[in-house]
Amino acid sequence: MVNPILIIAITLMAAFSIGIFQFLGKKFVKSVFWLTILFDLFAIFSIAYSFITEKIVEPIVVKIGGFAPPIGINLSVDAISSYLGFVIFFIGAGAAYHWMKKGIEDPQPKAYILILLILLGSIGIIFTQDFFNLFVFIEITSIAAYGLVASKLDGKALEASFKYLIVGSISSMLVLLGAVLLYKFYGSLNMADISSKIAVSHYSGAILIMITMFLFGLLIELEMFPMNGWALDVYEGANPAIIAILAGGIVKAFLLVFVRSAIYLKYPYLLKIALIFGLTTYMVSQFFAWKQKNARRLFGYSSVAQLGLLVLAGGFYASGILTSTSKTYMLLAIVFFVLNHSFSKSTLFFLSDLIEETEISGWKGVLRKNKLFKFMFSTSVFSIAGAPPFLGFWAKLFFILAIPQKYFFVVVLVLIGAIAEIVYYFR
Amino acid sequence: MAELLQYFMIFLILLMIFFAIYAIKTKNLLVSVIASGFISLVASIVYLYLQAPDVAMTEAAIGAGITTLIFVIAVRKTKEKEK
Amino acid sequence: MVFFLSSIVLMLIGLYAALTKRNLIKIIIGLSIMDTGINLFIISLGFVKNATAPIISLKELFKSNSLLVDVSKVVDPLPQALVLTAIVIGVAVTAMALSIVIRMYSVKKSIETDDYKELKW
Amino acid sequence: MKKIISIILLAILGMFFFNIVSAINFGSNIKKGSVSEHYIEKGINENRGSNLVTSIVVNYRGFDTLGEVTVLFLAATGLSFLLFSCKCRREFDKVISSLVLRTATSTLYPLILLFGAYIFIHGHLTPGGGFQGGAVIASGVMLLFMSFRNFNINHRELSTIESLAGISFVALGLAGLIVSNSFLANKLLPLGNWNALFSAGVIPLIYIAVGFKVGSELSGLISDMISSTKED
Repeated sequence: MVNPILIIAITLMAAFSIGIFQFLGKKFVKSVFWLTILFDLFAIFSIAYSFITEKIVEPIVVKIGGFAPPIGINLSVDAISSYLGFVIFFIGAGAAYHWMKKGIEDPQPKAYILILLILLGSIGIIFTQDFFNLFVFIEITSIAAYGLVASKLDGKALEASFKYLIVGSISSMLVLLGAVLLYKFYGSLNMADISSKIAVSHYSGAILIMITMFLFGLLIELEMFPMNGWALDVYEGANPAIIAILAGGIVKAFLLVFVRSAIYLKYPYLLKIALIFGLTTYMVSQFFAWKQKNARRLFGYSSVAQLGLLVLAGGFYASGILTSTSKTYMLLAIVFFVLNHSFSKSTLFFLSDLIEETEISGWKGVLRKNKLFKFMFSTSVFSIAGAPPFLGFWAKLFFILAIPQKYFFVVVLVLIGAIAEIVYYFR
Repeated sequence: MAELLQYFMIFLILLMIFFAIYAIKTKNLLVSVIASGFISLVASIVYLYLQAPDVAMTEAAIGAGITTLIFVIAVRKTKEKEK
Repeated sequence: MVFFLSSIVLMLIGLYAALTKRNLIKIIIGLSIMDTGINLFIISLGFVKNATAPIISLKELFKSNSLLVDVSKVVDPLPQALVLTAIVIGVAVTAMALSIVIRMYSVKKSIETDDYKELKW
Repeated sequence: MKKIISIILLAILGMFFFNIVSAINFGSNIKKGSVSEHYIEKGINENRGSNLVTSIVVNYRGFDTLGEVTVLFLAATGLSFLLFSCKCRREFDKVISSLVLRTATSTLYPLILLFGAYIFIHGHLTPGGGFQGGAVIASGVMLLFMSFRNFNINHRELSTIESLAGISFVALGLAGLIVSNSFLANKLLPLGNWNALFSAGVIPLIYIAVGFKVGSELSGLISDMISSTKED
């Protein structure tokens, strides 16, 4: 097993050293980039593997600077986060490969730095146990994302990037304020330490508002319904390889952080927020997806809908109303959802780059001609919508199994949405 | 003496708010940029009163200096007037 | 108290500009005013009355004959450290935003949001 | 319409803020059991740096600083990535800077660089540190840009300095990992005496690396932004 801090240190070192290597030639930059990605994949796989084989059960805690948790910053890696980290690096490697093959033929050396750092930032978001450190990593991820989204340098991409920047700054402002106020009220920035000091019965109005604002900042990043206009523009305007990283990887990191901080902060209204935002996002985006003519925007809506479902599942998982069996089911459902959505959606976005048609009507002809594309397209769509043999089906099955009787209407709505999704994909 | 300093701080704060409103109201972008630089400069004095010399230095050097400069360059590269 | 209120007012003015202005550079100016407001807010959170700056260059601040410092005589250094980080991050975001605006201007020769309708605002 | 909605939104937000603020006592003492108590009380004992903000920024929360340096690096990279081959020139009248400015710059510039270096070398003793010193150096470079129209920076050297500084920051962190099994630990060098220049372990070294990095990044950022306005 590799020390998790090495993933961050080596990646940073590689990103800094590309500044020198870029003068030696593109080959050097490329080899540094791929060596780093391979090392990261190997490292995080070895961590995840040791969790699978149950060599270790407790989360790995990495103290930074040699100080015990509330004084210094610490990272903690458990089974879920190492699994998610692996997914993110895998998607990132795939997207980088795709970008080099297609997209801009010859990305500048700077693009490699941005990709390395966006992956690093999301890994940091997953691992960190400190609220202010979380803010720093969110900023690393978002600034790299602004640059990458704008990388096409045409009107649409720049516009999408600018909107993303405005919304991203506002949301990170909420996160920063939340972190600092938590420090003022509880005298610490460490998640576990704050959690041990918080008692739900002591929730005063000010603390409630503060925590709601903090979680709201994360919800904006999670592209929930009233605040997701920017996300769809990004899906439409940016380079598909970048969208694959964003939708397949980074957003999942935000989901994990959202659920984790809600658990740590013992937020009492988590289920309500998840129900309101998750369900409305899910239904509204499935509804809007019907009207879309632009293929990428359609995928975007579908992606946002899946996120709504994920937030819903996360809310149920963390709310504490589930029995232990159904909690396991829900966890399985989330894991499958993430896997399913990350891979199928990335495939769809790569396809949308390979097929140079933006309108849906144009896709039919291309898909009819090219058997491989057709196979890929239908597999991923079936999987996303949840048709029986695919991963998405198992995810939805576990999800439904886990939901308690009282919330039966959720199941009905989710099923209606899924049927709608299948129909609009096969228009 | 301490009283006087407090009144001075209140004056500075009102100045900051005035500059902020002025910065978003004026149509000339260059003026607006300079006004927002002034906010940072005044803020750095306030930080000194709040016993934060490190932050005051950073705000004066980065917030008032570098940020204003890159704003001015950007305004020079684009348009100087708001519609 | 007046520091809290003024920083909130600055934040809201900045946010107002970012939400309603139709000029791209004005929006970024709004964001940077908002940043200043937040920083002022954080610093005033850490202020302690009748305490000195967290730079221990005088022997009087130590507890008797040791290197341990008397807590009540010094303002809270942690918010200052956080603001140091936040200021630098703010300038990074501003630089990024301005470069996007310059690039947008080179494509369409305009910095008004009204001229950018390709995607819905 | 948009204005009304945002004013309502802001009013709600303002009420929220006011609610939070009224629960906080301005100027009150540091909360008991807060981490700052440890930083203030034991900071000198553990680090020997007089400036507590520096010991927090570099040692206790050094990981944040690494992230912060990365953010700045990212902004410089992203900016040159976006403005690369940008035909963003705009015609405006040539202004030749005054003789006063030019003479003053050529005498003051070395002093400004020296002052920047002084700030980050003394980061653990006096207010200031890597970020402030770097910003001062960058403002010296900015002065050069303002007074000499043909001034240009060697980008190759700049980015080499930047990379080396970044690498040495991470390397110092990794050295801590090797020596005491903890990334960025301050165990590499002896701590020395309180209020002495050679003290506080690796803190000055890290701040010098940060100073070089921030200075070169901000100068690169300015030069990237200016260079496409220049007439050929």
